[in-house]
Amino acid sequence: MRLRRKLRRPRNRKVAVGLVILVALVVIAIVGPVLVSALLGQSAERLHAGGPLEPPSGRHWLGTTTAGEDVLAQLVTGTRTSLLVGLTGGAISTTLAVLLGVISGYSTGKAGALLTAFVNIFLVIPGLPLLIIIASYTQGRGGWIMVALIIGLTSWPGGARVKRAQTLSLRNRDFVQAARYAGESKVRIVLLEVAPHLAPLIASTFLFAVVGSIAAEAGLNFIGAGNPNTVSWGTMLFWAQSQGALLSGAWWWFAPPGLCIALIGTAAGLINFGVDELSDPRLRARGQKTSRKAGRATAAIAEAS
Amino acid sequence: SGGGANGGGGGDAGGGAPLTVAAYSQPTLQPNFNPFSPNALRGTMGLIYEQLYDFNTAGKFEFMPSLATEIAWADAGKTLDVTLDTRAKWSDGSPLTSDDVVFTFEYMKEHELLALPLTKASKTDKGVRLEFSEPAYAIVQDIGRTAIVPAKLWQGKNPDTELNTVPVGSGPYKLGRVTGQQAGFEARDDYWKQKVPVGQINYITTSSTSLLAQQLVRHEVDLAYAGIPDMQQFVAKDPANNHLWPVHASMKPLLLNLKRKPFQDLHVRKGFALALNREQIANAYNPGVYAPVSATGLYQEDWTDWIPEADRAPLAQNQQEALAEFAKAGYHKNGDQLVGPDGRQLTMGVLTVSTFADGMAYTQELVSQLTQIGVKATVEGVPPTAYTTREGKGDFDAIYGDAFTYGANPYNFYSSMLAPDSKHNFVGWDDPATNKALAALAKAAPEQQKEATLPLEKIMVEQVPVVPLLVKGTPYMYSTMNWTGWPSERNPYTTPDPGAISGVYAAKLVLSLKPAL
Amino acid sequence: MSSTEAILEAVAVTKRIPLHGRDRGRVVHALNGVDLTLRRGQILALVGESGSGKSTLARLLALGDLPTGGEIRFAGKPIRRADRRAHFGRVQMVLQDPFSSLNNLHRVRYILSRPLRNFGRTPAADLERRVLDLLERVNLTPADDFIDKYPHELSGGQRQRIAIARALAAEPAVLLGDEPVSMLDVSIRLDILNLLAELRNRDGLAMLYITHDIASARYFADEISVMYAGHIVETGPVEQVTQDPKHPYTKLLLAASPDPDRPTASSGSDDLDDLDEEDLAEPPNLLAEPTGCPFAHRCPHATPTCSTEAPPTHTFTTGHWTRCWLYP
Amino acid sequence: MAAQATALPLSGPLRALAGSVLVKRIAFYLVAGWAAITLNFLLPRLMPGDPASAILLKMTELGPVSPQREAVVHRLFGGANSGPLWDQYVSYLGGLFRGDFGLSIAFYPTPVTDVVSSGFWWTVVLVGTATVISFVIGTVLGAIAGWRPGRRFDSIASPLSIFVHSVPYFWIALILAFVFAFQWGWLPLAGGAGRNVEPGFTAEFIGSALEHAILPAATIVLTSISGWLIHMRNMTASVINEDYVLLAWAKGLHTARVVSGYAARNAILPSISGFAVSIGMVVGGSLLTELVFNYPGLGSLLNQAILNLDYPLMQGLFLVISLTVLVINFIADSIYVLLDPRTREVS
Amino acid sequence: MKDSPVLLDVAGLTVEYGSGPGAVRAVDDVSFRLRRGEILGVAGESGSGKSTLMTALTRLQRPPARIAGGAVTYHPGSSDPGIDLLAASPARLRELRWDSLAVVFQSAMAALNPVMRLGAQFVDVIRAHRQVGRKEAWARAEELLELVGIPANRVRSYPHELSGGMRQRATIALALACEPEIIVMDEPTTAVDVVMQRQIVRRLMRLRQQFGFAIVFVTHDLSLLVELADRIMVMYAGRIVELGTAADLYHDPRHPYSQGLRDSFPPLHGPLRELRGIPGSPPDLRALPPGCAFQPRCPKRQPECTTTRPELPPAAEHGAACLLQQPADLPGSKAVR
Ligand SMILES: Nc1ncnc2c1ncn2[C@@H]1O[C@H](COP(=O)(O)OP(=O)(O)OP(=O)(O)O)[C@@H](O)[C@H]1O
Ligand SMILES: Nc1ncnc2c1ncn2[C@@H]1O[C@H](COP(=O)(O)OP(=O)(O)OP(=O)(O)O)[C@@H](O)[C@H]1O
Ligand SMILES: [Mg+2]
Ligand SMILES: [Mg+2]
Ligand code: NI
Repeated sequence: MRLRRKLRRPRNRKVAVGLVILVALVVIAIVGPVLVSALLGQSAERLHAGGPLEPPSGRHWLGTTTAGEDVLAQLVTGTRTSLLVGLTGGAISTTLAVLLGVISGYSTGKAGALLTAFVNIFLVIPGLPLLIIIASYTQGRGGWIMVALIIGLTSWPGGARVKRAQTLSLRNRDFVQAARYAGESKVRIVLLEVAPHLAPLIASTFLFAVVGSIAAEAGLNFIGAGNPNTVSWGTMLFWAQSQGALLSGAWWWFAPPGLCIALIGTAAGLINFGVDELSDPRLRARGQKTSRKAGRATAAIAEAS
Repeated sequence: SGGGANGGGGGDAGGGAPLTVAAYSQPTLQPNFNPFSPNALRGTMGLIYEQLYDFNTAGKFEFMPSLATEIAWADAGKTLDVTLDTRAKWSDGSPLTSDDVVFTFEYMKEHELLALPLTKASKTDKGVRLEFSEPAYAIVQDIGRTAIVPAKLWQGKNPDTELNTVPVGSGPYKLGRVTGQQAGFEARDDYWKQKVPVGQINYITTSSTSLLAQQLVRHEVDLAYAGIPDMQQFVAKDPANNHLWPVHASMKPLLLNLKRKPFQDLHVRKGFALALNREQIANAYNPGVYAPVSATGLYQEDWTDWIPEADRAPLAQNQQEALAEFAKAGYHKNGDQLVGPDGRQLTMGVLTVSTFADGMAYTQELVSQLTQIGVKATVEGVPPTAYTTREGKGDFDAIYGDAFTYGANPYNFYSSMLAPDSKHNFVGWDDPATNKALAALAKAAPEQQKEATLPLEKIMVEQVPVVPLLVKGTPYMYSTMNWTGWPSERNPYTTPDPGAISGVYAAKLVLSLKPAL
Repeated sequence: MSSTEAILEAVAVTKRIPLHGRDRGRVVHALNGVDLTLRRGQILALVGESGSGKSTLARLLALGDLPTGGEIRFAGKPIRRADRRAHFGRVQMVLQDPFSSLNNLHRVRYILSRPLRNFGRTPAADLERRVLDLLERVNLTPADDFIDKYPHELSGGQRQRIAIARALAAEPAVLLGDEPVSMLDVSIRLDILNLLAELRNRDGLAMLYITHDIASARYFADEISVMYAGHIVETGPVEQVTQDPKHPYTKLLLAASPDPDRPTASSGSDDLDDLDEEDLAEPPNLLAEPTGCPFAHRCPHATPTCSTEAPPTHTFTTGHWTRCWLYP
Repeated sequence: MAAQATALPLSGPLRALAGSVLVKRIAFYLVAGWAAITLNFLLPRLMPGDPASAILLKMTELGPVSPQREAVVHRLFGGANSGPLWDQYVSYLGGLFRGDFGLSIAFYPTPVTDVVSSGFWWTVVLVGTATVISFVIGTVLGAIAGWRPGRRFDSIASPLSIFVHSVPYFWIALILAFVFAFQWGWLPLAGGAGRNVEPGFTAEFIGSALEHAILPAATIVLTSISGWLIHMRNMTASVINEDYVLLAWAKGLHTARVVSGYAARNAILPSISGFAVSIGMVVGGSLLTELVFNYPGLGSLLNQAILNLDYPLMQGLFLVISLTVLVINFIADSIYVLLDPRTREVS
Repeated sequence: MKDSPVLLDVAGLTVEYGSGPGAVRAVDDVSFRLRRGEILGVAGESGSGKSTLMTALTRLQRPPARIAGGAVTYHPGSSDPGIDLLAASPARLRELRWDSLAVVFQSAMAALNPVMRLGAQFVDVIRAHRQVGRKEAWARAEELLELVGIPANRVRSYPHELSGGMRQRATIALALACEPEIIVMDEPTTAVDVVMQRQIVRRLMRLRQQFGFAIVFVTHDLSLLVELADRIMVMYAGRIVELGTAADLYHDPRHPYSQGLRDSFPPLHGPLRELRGIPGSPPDLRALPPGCAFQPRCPKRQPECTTTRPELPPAAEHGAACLLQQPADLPGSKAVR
């Protein structure tokens, strides 16, 4: 709810820049492929759309690959796949991190201790090697969903640890105690008293999990454990690297996917700077009086939930 | 003695800059100089240990002597008399005798290392006599590639666990510096055959082809034989020194799983054979390195005489005819999809090794051509071991990636591809006519071999057990910066291979080099 | 006094809190056999040294934690953990620190409407009206202004009043106030205490009033208990205890309370001056197993018996008793 | 990732999580170690493929293989995962106990211990040095940025570091190698040390190894520095609002003292507890870096093990990596306890 | 006391939170003088700007707080022209801090660095301002702790190992470390029970006699102030509404707000009386009522009160910012009590 208000009126210039980048990429992911084929008549999968390794030109804005594919078309199509992998992987990882972290932090007794041990043990297992092993098990089958799934399933422990620590520090705060006295149910306490305090943490975990997933997909492709049939930033980098784009001076092929990954990471980081403010009305209210109406709406939503 | 610490070398055993060979496409290696181990480091064969003899597959299959100076068949191919070079000496100074050769064969037999139908190895006054249970004409090359080890040192050693880190061989080199990323060899100054020109050889590791390409361009490597991207550019960067020689020694087909629908249908296979543009596939990675191959599987340029005139030209792409063949199998074009009798699109994955950049590129092109005629084809890139496992289990629709080596005669080529008991008969071809033809070829004396091959070629053309696509060019890239005298298209005296297959080739190469001026 | 019915009681309640880290294995003896009775329509003030266990006791009475010994009874029946929800509806607590007991992320409206809904006494349509009503009762006027504020927009005193309003929203039979008005200036403090007194008189609210301000306890409460190191050392009608303290600690406490009406406070030569010198002593050691009178080490009248044997309870008049060896 | 980047409160439970009584901690590490060992046992066995057939293929490339030989190979290499899982597990544990990880398949018949130890120090030194460097630089820069949040340094350094942080490891490695080694030739392209340098404790070898480590280390530093920077920035920004920092000002202490003794001193604590999480990531991330730079470390070995389905080697490597992370965790925890007296176990 | 030289001269000090129309003027045109060796008590409604004033005095205010006007002049010597604290350079300020001007925050318990030993936090400041060795500084720290009744062996404890009261006492001891001339104390005894509170107050008075420092002491506890302070200052809505000697102010409060405060006090002894409190609620600092800020709640409001803002009579021994108290006394003004 606050997120919505926040998004409508970013206060901070960094956040604004981050949001603009992110929204632009999402828009590209949604309509880009259609636009590219409609306006430029290019498609990501078509080989020999141009000569091999043509530099950028009016026909191929970002040049071509050795197989004569249009780089721009690939980049735009890849945005969709990469964002899907990122969002799905990020969502899975964040969900697991929040669930395992909050539950292991909030529940006392045996179950909590067991969960904690589980989380801690996973923390010790190096994530990327685990990811590679599991990914090589699937051998590129199952498309991007599988990749996202594997990434999501292997990347949650760090986030869970942070959330667990935070929940632990929250669970005995006075206001949680007070909520118990006010007759709140356990679920409601977790959801409406504890979790909102984790909101910036969850948001930043999610943002970075998204970026991490995109980068992990690229890494998997890089070592040949990805699915080469999809067009993503990762597969683009794989092909560019394995076909010697750098050596041939085909910067237009090698640079864009890497920069796009960095760009989305930067956007996430910039937004994250603002997420802190989001959590705390003390930071938000500074200088700006929230309208009465908005306040009412907020309360109504909280009431209804 | 040989090369000093900083390259070059002293004494009369050659010198100059060290010869650097990019021999491993992996980042690290472990010392292992056991000639019987599949993981023996390159150079173990040829530089340290020597084999008996070989045939020059890069040239006209001429006999290449090594420890053996000549061979003679007797008893209709069941007996081979090998004449040994009497000068041969081990690096510890003792002479290499026919006892060592006999020991080696017996040792291998004892440890089940020998895949030859050898019944007996015995000393003769000129060398050794090898007796076989059946005619061994077809496997003459395999016999010659047996590495000979000193009897006194290998007595009682276990070939499975021996790392042999202090090898004593008869070859021109002894072990130099071995680290996790290179195996160095130093020239012997007492090599029995000749003066060794190259004082030091380093076989190094290079984890990726793009790294290799950079090393080549920077002249950090003298010889490489992996498919780097854009090889022509390597030559273009320094045409005076940088050279490329693709050696055609094997064939790459599209393998269709005959145990799976619809590939057991001959018309479908023929459809595939006609649907592909081999030229375009060959150009997908490094133009000029691979070339289309005839429908018999034999490379028409090298095996011209062996192939009937009509079958010499590689199949040209003909989508019309391809569709006609598919139609005979019940597959019709529906929109842009090739739809079978069950109303579903023909769908297949083409298995290939994801870590091979060239294979991936060829497969991508191949798949896109199949897509054009309406097949829903995808690239299934998997790591090498998963790849071998899956092809071994028959868990695939189609494969692009395996190469079948020709050898001194086509026997090994066809039998490994088509014999029911072959490890490499992944498609599962089992045909009495083929088996009969293979048996005949195995027994055929050298002068009858062309004739005996024809039935097999016919089967290839008419039955299409596999779909021959390209002849594989192993891209030897070398630099004349430091060393000259390399074999080339014009003077193919050996395959410039640093030792993976044949030590005879490797030794021939390094002994023929001359320092650049 | 004791004629009125007991509603919430602590019977021989003990609380041991195990320590962690370096002091692992040791326990804090936070409460040692405490008896306390809250009665309908009466206010019991609880005063005592800081760290003597007042908040701990209140927490146990509210069922925010379980005693390690003894029991808590509501209307004569012992209550168990399973009765928590029902208990919260009858017994409400105002926590000591208003800065940490309000969730910064919720508005006043939400904070006050939750107990109204949870204890099911208010139809949804009436919520807003009831919230405004509550705000007015705790003197946060104009209520319309306060209802949409976040806690950080409130001063300490205002937050304390929100906390009180939240407790009252549940319409409890018992109110446990842990220094509920400590951050209010005297005039506002007075308003709130008057409000609570009115609830006591009108609705028969029973209340525990924890405070360091004995004067306000005298003004407001009916009974007073004095705590020291996890023990209740004296209990009695508020006038009797404040005007005629019996236990040495109570006496000390009263003497120490600032009183501008005491003529020459700063130069007087009462027992305070002796205290001043010797009594910057360590607070009682709660880690040790309690033996004898907890106040013995500071008591000017201490005898050897005091530190070895627990003092007996001596009753002076109905409802006024102390635990001290001074009284036979 | 920088999930931990958001300011963490300095309150008890968090630090309590980090440390506890020694015995309990050791017990935890034992359990975690056992879990890691068991996982290491299970994971490779979940992978598809059959090392024996891979080896056979390799052998047939060298020449014909007799059927008897095939049987031998299957016996030798199939042995790693044949028989009931439980028996394998027992013999695996027994082997571990004797320090025997079996023989590597990719490097058959080299013992796994030899293979692992050949890569161990390369990685430990590379990753260790790079991590320490990035930790120090990142933390210092983060403290400076957080000291005056929103000012010029902060508004340039923080987004910039995030940008660099988001660039894929291998991408930056490739570009560094291309520019500095290939184009300009300033530094070696690849490898752990010079070809003609005898490994040993000599100035020549160390110099050469250092030269070769610069680019891979720079990659790790560049991409991991920002994690520290952001954590430290956020923590510092929140700690400077603490009352004890205000009191430090009030005390008239010098700025340097306020930063070192009060602000940064307290802000660094969560970074230290986050160190453990990050180190695992850096070790993982170094896998790609090592590959690009053909570095003879554990990452390269792991990649070879995975490609060759070398179960024993994978197990050995996984174990070593996990145990290393575990040990670093332990050290980080211990340092934490030293630095933060409030560390307690939460009940 | 009243003839001691002036130590601190505060003139027209104004502090605002934020700027522009939404700004909250938490301290408004406050002027007073602190004399050498004097204890000045500050009381007032919660939210009236007491803490804000204290931080501004020491120039420790944090954004969004900002000093909008006025001067704070510190006179180290009687003849000295004085140093304007609000204009002093950071370096100068750093020298003065703690050496001459020490603070005990309202949040005393959070003001100790949780990860530094108690003693180290003393040593830190002692060595920053005094040329003493490490050993000596530790010894001094022990001495100071004993001064407020904390055993010397606690010097190596960490803050969390101390009880709340001990921590508050430790911050008081810390303020004494460099024997400053002025100590600003913002509600320093809230966390301690009355017995301990009294003991601390006693100690402070004794130390003041010994060292002669001046104290500004903020508390809600008027009765404590009466016992402790020389003069008391009452604040309302950011302004000083009354200033006078402790006894005068308690026994003869002149401002209706001070009267209300005094009358809200339940007595500990003597007959219980019905207490009235002060009707109404605190003003909104963003939109102060016209004229006197207290006028909407004032029982003695005159028509003029809504238009004229009363000023505190300058330099009066006991004065109130109330029109009833202005020179042209309105009838009945003396009859207030
Ligand atoms: N979680 C805990 N761990 C250890 N000791 C505790 C804990 N909670 C309370 N204590 C100790 O128990 C004793 C009683 O604490 P309690 O909070 O009840 O005191 P109090 O009388 O409310 O004091 P105050 O007047 O300062 O609020 C104190 O000595 C305190 O240090
Ligand atoms: N950061 C802030 N932003 C806006 N207003 C603030 C801020 N901090 C304080 N205020 C307001 O300034 C006024 C003065 O606050 P201050 O803390 O000085 O009061 P006080 O007199 O010390 O009160 P108390 O007795 O409760 O400590 C209050 O009305 C408060 O609401
Ligand atoms: Mg308490
Ligand atoms: Mg204040
Ligand atoms: Ni990060």
